Amino acid sequence: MSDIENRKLLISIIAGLLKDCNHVAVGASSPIPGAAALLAQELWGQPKHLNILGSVKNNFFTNGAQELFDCAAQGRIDAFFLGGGQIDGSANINLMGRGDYPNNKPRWPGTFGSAYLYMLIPKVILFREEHSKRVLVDKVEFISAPGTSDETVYRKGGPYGLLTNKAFFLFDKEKQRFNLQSVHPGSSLEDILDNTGFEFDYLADVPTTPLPSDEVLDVMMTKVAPRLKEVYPQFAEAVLAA
Amino acid sequence: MSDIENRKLLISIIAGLLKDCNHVAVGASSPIPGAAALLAQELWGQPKHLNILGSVKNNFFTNGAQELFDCAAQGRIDAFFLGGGQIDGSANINLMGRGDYPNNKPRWPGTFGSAYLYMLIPKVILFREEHSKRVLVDKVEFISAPGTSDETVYRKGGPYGLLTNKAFFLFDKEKQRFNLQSVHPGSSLEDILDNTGFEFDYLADVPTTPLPSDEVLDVMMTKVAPRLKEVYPQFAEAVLAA
Amino acid sequence: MLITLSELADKVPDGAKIAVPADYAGISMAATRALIRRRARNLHIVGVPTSGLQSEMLIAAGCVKTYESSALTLGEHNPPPAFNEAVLNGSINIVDATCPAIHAAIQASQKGAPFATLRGIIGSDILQHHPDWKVIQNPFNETDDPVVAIPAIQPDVAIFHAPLADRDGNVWVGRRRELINMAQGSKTALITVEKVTDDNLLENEEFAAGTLPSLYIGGIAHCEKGTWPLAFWQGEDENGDHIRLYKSMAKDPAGRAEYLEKFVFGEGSPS
Amino acid sequence: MLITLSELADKVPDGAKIAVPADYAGISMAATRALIRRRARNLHIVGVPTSGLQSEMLIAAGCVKTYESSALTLGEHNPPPAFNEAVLNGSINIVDATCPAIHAAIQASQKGAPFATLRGIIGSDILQHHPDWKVIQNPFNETDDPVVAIPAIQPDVAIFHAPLADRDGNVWVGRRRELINMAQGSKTALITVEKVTDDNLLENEEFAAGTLPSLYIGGIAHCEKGTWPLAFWQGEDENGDHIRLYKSMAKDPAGRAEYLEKFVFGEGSPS
Repeated sequence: MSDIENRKLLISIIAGLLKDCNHVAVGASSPIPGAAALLAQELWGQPKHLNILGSVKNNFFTNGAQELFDCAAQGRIDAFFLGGGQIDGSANINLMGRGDYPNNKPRWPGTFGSAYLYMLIPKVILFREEHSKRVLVDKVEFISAPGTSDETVYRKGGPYGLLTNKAFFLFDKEKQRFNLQSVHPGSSLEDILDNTGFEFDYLADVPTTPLPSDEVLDVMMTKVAPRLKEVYPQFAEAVLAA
Repeated sequence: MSDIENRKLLISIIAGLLKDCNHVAVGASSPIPGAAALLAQELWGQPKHLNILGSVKNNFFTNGAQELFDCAAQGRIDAFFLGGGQIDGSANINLMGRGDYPNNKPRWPGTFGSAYLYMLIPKVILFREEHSKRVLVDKVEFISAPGTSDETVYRKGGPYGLLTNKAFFLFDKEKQRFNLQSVHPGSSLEDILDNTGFEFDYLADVPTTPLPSDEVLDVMMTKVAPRLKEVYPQFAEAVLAA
Repeated sequence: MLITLSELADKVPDGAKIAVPADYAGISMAATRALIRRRARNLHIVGVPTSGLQSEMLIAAGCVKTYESSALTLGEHNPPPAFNEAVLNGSINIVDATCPAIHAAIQASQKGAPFATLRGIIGSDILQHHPDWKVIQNPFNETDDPVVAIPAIQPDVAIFHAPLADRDGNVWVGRRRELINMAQGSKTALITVEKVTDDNLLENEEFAAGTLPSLYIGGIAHCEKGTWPLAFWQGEDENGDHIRLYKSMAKDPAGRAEYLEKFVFGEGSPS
Repeated sequence: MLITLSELADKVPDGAKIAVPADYAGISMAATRALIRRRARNLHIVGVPTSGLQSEMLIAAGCVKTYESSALTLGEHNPPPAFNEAVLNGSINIVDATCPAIHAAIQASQKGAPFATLRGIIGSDILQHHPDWKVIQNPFNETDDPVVAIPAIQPDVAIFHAPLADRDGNVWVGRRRELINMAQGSKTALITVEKVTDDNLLENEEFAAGTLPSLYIGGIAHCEKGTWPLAFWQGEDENGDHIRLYKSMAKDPAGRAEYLEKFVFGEGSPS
């Protein structure tokens, strides 16, 4: 499976997760989630409302940079994407850095809005292409945003699942563990076990992630690529239109 | 002294109180303070910034109805005007009504922003034309906004003075009492004592309020009236241009 | 998203908490009359930060259970007869606040914050009588520093009149930012508009700066002169004669019923 | 109110707390270079809610004592070399926050409120490390309900680049409302603008809706391409080649000094 095919697969998986959403927001430097949200709109007319950071045409916020956070706190954002330099088996994410805070090495950019949005948006999809023990760790070295909270803490949102270039996991909120849902073509359960730094639940006969249909690939090329070009011209050209 | 002459006198007194201000705000239904602020601008180029509620040309707020209050809390409004159905000798004001709250008779409109602005704007000028024991009472029946506060309470603003159609008092913050400064032509110390429901300090030979000069009256007619017309056309015509 | 006035009124359930702006910001008197016609009951009005003829008429029509605001004023036409009668006989609940506290409560809801804090207010009798506010110690100050904590107010619906909507359901409110705060702080917004344009308001940066996006809006009714008999910004002037007519008729319940029959249920008003 | 760039930089004293916006909102790189030229020291930067090349360069030039924000990012050009070196050797104070808390702290200052409260954040390690925040019990809830209390941040000056000013000193910021919050929440604002118009921005209701009034502004410098080499809204594109040049030169203190000599003190930049 080529990198391009893999990315198209990721786009189609995410799109499927967004079709029950009214309003999806996509953060900075996120061409794959952005493409996925546009694909869902093209295929199902949902999400009805979409904000892609950096876009003019697909960004309706008019109340400044705080509107994303206000909107989430109002319960008006159904899905969002978070990544992390480290993600652990309890769905904690680390955007701060490796080593001891505050003198991290390396230091990553910082926590951004994750400590807030993860607590408030119902369907947060953890998305990180790299699937390795370096990223998927047993315990993050800094919790930018926690995967779970005890019941006294106000929490309307949290992790829905974790998508990498090898597999898709659902997060089981009861067990506070990831559950492997499917493995992408080209990988295997063994490959996932070898490259994941945390324990997770799985079935021995874990399904293979289905490839996007020709119809879906055609919509990516003819409908999504032209819309995504405004924000991610190189990605739209190199991946979607290829 | 005619009503018109009296009102021009009030305008000229207030204007004199505003010449050291950078930013003055004038609330609703306040033609005399509005005229005074415009007069001060015409005579001294101060206040440099002016917001007259209801005006378009003299209202620069662009952040909605909350901006007046935010601006006051930021310390960016130097002077403001408050009235009251009752004002007492401790400079407490009542905008709520007579009788027992909440079943007042009569009920007045309500407290508006007085409970906030009185605490935050350094120079609040109490202004009420009617000078009677009905209005100037010993103790208000409801404190919409207090004249004084104990020192644990955050307070950057408060009463500067009280102007009526008969006299001008300064408020002595130390003594927490009004001090009669001048009596307008046509009234007298005896008249003030007879018609004031609270005790206040005064000199036996209290000065008479000086009348506005012909030059000032001319500026009112030629410069202030045309500007005030936008908001208070009848008042501008009937009082200033007369 | 464009609906009729009566459809708009149907979206406001009995018992709803409704946020309405002050007279200078665009009052939907058209929606007010539609609410009276659908015989709305037990409304909790939040006047942001004050209200006027709109609330007076809703009280006159028996639609109101609670009035929460910083004032109810008809300006030069004061006093408001139905409101003052209701205050005196205790037939509606009154929650008296002060303007910045109403704004802060709405903005706290807009931010999803549990409560806001404000300076001022301490020493005002409204504080003792307010059912929701608390005075707390400022946790960032070691010496005595009381501050007023004001819980968020989340209305069920914000109702107002605006100059312009587009066909995608966005509404231009210009510099009346409190309307944006009210809409975002409420569960939804129902808006009457003077005009509808075929151009998308968000595609023009000048208009976008003053536009409430459709996400926050539950319905828009196209309704010219929707503020009548009140003024609208700098456009439509107040019809003072009609307000004086209301005042002259509304002195008692029978007169108010007659006014409503003629000018709300009947043909006597433009909407 | 129109002043030169160096006059503008002179209005920022050493030790000032300066608020700057995120890259998408209009960064005054022109003012940044002027601050470096005037050898500003001990600045406390508040990135609202994040910052990028602007703060990286101020750190590289030794102007910064404290960096308070939710991130410092050069986007695709990460990592920022001077910032990462300063983090590692502890040569600047870092106050790590999260975006909505920075907005809430600025908005609390804008309202003159002592502190704001926010949901979320609890469970994040930034909470333990933040020097100013406190977790308090929600006074409106009788059961356990911890909320984060965030004290107001009042910067001495907000610094940013905007599209347009008028000769009366008003500045149009369009839908970038965080710039209005920052300016009103700060003691003053110093702004560079792309263009100056002879028309008063407040006399046109479309423009007024996105205009910051002159009351809040301490100085405006007319400075075309003031965001270079960063992008400006949808107009000026980022000069990626120049940022890559910075990165290639800025690997160590000597290289950074050379960059500054050439492109800030020297003739190598448009401002």
